[in-house]
Amino acid sequence: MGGRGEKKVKSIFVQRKNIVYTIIAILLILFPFMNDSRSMMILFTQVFIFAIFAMSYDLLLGFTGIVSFGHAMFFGIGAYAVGIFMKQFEPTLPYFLLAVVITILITAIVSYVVGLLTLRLKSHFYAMLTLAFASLFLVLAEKWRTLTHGNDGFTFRTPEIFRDRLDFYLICLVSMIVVFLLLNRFTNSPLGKVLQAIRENEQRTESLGYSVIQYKIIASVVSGVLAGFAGILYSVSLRFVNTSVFTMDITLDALLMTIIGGVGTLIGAIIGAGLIEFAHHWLTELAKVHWIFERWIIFFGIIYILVVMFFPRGIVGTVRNIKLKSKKRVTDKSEQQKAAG
Amino acid sequence: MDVFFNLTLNGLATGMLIFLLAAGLTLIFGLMDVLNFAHGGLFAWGAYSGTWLYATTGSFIIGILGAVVTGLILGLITERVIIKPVYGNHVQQILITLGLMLVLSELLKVVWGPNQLSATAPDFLKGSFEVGGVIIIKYRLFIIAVGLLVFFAVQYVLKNTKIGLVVRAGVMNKEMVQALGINIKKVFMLVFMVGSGMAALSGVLLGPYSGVIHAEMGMEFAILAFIVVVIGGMGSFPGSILAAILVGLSGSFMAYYVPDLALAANMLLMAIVLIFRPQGLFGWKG
Amino acid sequence: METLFETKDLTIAFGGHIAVDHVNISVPANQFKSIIGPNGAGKTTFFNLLSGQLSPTEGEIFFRGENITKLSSTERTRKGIGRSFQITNVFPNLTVLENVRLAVQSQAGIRYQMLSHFKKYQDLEAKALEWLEMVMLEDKQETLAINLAHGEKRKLEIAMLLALNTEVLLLDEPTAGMSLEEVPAILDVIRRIKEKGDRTILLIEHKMDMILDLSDSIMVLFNGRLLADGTPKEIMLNETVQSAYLGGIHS
Amino acid sequence: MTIQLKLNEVETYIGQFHILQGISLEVRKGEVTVLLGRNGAGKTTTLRTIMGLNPSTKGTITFNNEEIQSLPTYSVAQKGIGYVPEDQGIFSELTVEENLKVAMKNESDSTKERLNYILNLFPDLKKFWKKPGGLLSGGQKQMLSIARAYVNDNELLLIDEPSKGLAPIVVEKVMESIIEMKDTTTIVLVEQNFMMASTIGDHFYIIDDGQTVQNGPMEVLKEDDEMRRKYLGIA
Repeated sequence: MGGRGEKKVKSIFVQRKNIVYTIIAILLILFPFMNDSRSMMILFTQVFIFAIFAMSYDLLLGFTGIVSFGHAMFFGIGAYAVGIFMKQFEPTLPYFLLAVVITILITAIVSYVVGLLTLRLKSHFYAMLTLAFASLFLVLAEKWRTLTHGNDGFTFRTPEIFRDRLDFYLICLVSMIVVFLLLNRFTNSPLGKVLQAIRENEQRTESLGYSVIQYKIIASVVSGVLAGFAGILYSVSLRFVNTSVFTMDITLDALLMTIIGGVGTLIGAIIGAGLIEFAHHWLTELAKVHWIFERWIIFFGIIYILVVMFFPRGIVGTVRNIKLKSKKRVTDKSEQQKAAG
Repeated sequence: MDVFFNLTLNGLATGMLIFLLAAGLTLIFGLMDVLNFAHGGLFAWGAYSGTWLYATTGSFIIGILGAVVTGLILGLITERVIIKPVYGNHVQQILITLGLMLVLSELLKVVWGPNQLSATAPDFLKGSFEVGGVIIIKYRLFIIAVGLLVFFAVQYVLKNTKIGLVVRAGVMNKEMVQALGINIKKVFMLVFMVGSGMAALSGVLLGPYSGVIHAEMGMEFAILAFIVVVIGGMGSFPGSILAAILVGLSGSFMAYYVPDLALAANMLLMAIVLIFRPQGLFGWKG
Repeated sequence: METLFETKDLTIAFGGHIAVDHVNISVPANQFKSIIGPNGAGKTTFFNLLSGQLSPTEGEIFFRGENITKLSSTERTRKGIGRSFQITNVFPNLTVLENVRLAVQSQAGIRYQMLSHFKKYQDLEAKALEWLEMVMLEDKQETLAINLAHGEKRKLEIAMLLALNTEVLLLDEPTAGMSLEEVPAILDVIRRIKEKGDRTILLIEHKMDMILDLSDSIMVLFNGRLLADGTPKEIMLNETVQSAYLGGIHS
Repeated sequence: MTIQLKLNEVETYIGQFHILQGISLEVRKGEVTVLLGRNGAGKTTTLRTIMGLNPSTKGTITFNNEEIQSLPTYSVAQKGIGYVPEDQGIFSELTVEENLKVAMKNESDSTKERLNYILNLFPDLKKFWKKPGGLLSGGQKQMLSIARAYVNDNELLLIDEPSKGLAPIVVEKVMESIIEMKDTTTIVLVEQNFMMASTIGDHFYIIDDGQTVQNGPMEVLKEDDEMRRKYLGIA
């Protein structure tokens, strides 16, 4: 009895949530037509790109319980693939699509291999190996100068359709929405539920008859490919790529966004991306006021540590908890009243 | 022959520096089951504080002592504030220590500025001497000596003293050690401090060896140390020195003969170990 | 009667210690068999060998005549051997329904569907609900497993095991750590399963009254060895059992 | 006689398991108190709770008139309580010598005396002095574990099922050692082997479903078939 009732409440809740998401999406689509600040538009574009990146990270950390410290390598592979194709060949759409295909292939292979090597071991191993692999790619990008121009990087031209800032804003926004819907579907699919089961209790998942390692590898491949896609959009947005795309900072961004936003929620990754990108932007401005703000990472680092320690579920998770509790209190109260009456 | 000898010496010296870093990591992991991703940050703090003290006082010895003290203090704070709340939760440990790494390396830039510091060996370790037609750089020899000294000292303490006995027993059965009246938490703290001190020592020794130090090298060296820990077997002390020497030598030879593949070689080594012996060469933990 | 499950000289040693020592049993289909013995007699280890959590140093296990000694626990689950754990072992941050649904899903062989929405699998959910009703947990379907009381968790655990629809159920101390009020509910669940008559059940328990009440046969383990195997009556009258398990080691 | 250890309405949870649901007992100085009961009744947990390894949530534990229920394990041990766990807790990669050395609080003459005494009692330990503890047989591990608890000047020893998994001949040996130690040390013993329990025990407590249900001098239990059958299943 109570179960069915609760369910109805829940589905109303879901509906309301969907309406809110739709309104926000529409507002974001309309935003550039109402506001003509170019820098704002660029900032939002960055948010969308990093939201995709952070959601791909959330699939690993939040849904499957895997910690990766090398997510930048997938991002970087995408960024370089598109840069190299546009530079070495022609900045046309077919070559762009070819770059996308190559990105998918390389990220899938790399994530598959790293996963196969370490995902059956303790969580430390995957974290360490991804960290090491990412640094390998960084060195590769520095050393393979004929292709990458080393540290300095290179600029390139992009296909026609990406050149207009507004068009690109919309492309990134749509991409983000599509990735969100896709991952939402994915994490709610039978397979996605198994991933969450693995996060909760690996041994038990195994004893239910699922072969855990295969699921983990699938998660890491999907996550790697999506991160590569975010990398593609990133370098297209800058029309420039250098070794910074392979650095730890990129991985840290994903980590901060996911954790502060709330792991295992997807929407938290988007909120986190917005928060971090905007904070980043403002703090850099503040650097003119006081030099300490140039070292804004310190503040982020401290906030991040505090979040891991005290709010391990991030903004979205904490809000949900509070909501859940208050809802429970309301039902408790009504039950009490019922009992009294 | 000359080249071979020099490369070996160079590789050994690098290996010893990595060992000092990896040994702390592996001790902490073995006893406390904590993988400290901030270890590279402690290394960098050791490097900066030591090099700075060395430059201000002119005494290399004071620099070294200062670095070690810095390491010990930071280790103490780290264990109390950061690690203690997350014992037993691997994912949180990994995440939180990485956050600390971030803060440590940024704070470094606040204190000493974003630019790199340079360092040279003190007079008594400058220069080189010749043995049978081979030129030996004194400072490299010094690093190897310090590394070996630390290795044997730690080995001696572990094998022959009461506290070492307690540490080894604690790795096997924490509960029983406590039931014998020993405060294992204090031992944990001590091990963490010693491990951090070793990382800091490694950092300050690096200065005159590579000429300059910069804030990013914490992460660079930490990656090498992780590779060493995996190859040697997580939690194995003798394993870590062997693997460190292996990584140091392969780095030094590869850098000379196939410079572009130096880091790849280590990765390859690690991948092979992971395929055939995931517990590492000397490992006994899964 | 058809033999469903059989062990031949099943043995496992940890270092020098032989935890299970040449145990031979055969279990007919749909029998209810209990395993008793003092702490450390090797009961849970024996279960771990049957379910594939451990692999034996010696001996073989047959299931429906097929040698399954080398199969992993995942493969054995798929063949039809399910087990519950001594420590409560559920997915803490998933709802009760989701917990059971994961088991139903595995049983239905839906493993790598990644894009269809879960709600499409109405029949999975319906089945999961059925199992929840069986263990009297249907009221709690939307509760996170972590918020269940201890006894409810054990019931959830049993529901997940049932949902796998395995022919064999290995129940490892289902009433362990419960307060006395919670025990009857679990007993009720186990009795219901038994009464349906289509499962083969192996039970580890220490509550003798419960064992005598439910079992078709009882096996006694002592120091890893099979000391006796027979009907409850035979076991109660067996002098070796009396002195070894219930009394002194030797008299 | 003085009461050395007293538990009053102690309750303990392990995770969500409500293991001890009200344990009250008194241990008199110089006696062997035996805890009896079925598997899973809570005997081992009672010892672990006294040691602070599974801290209690309710009730008090008094040792020499001092409340110890909220002390960490190492402080409990330092008060003079030795513990021989069910699995013996041998440090498998340490030698027999090292296993004993970890335990020794000091190297004083009295400690050495105790060490010599216990080694004479268990000559096997001398034989394997430099061998890793993991290589010992079950019985030798038991001896080592008892020796380790004994080398310090402990006033109270908690011994969990010393006869478990041992050959009868070894059980006798272990029993003898406990009888010898009785003169100087108070002992709380968990034992399933009734023969052993009734031979060396002075006083008994029966634990059932996490509660102490019966107690009295060992003689009473020896003669009360009905009680034995009810709680221990022994005819």
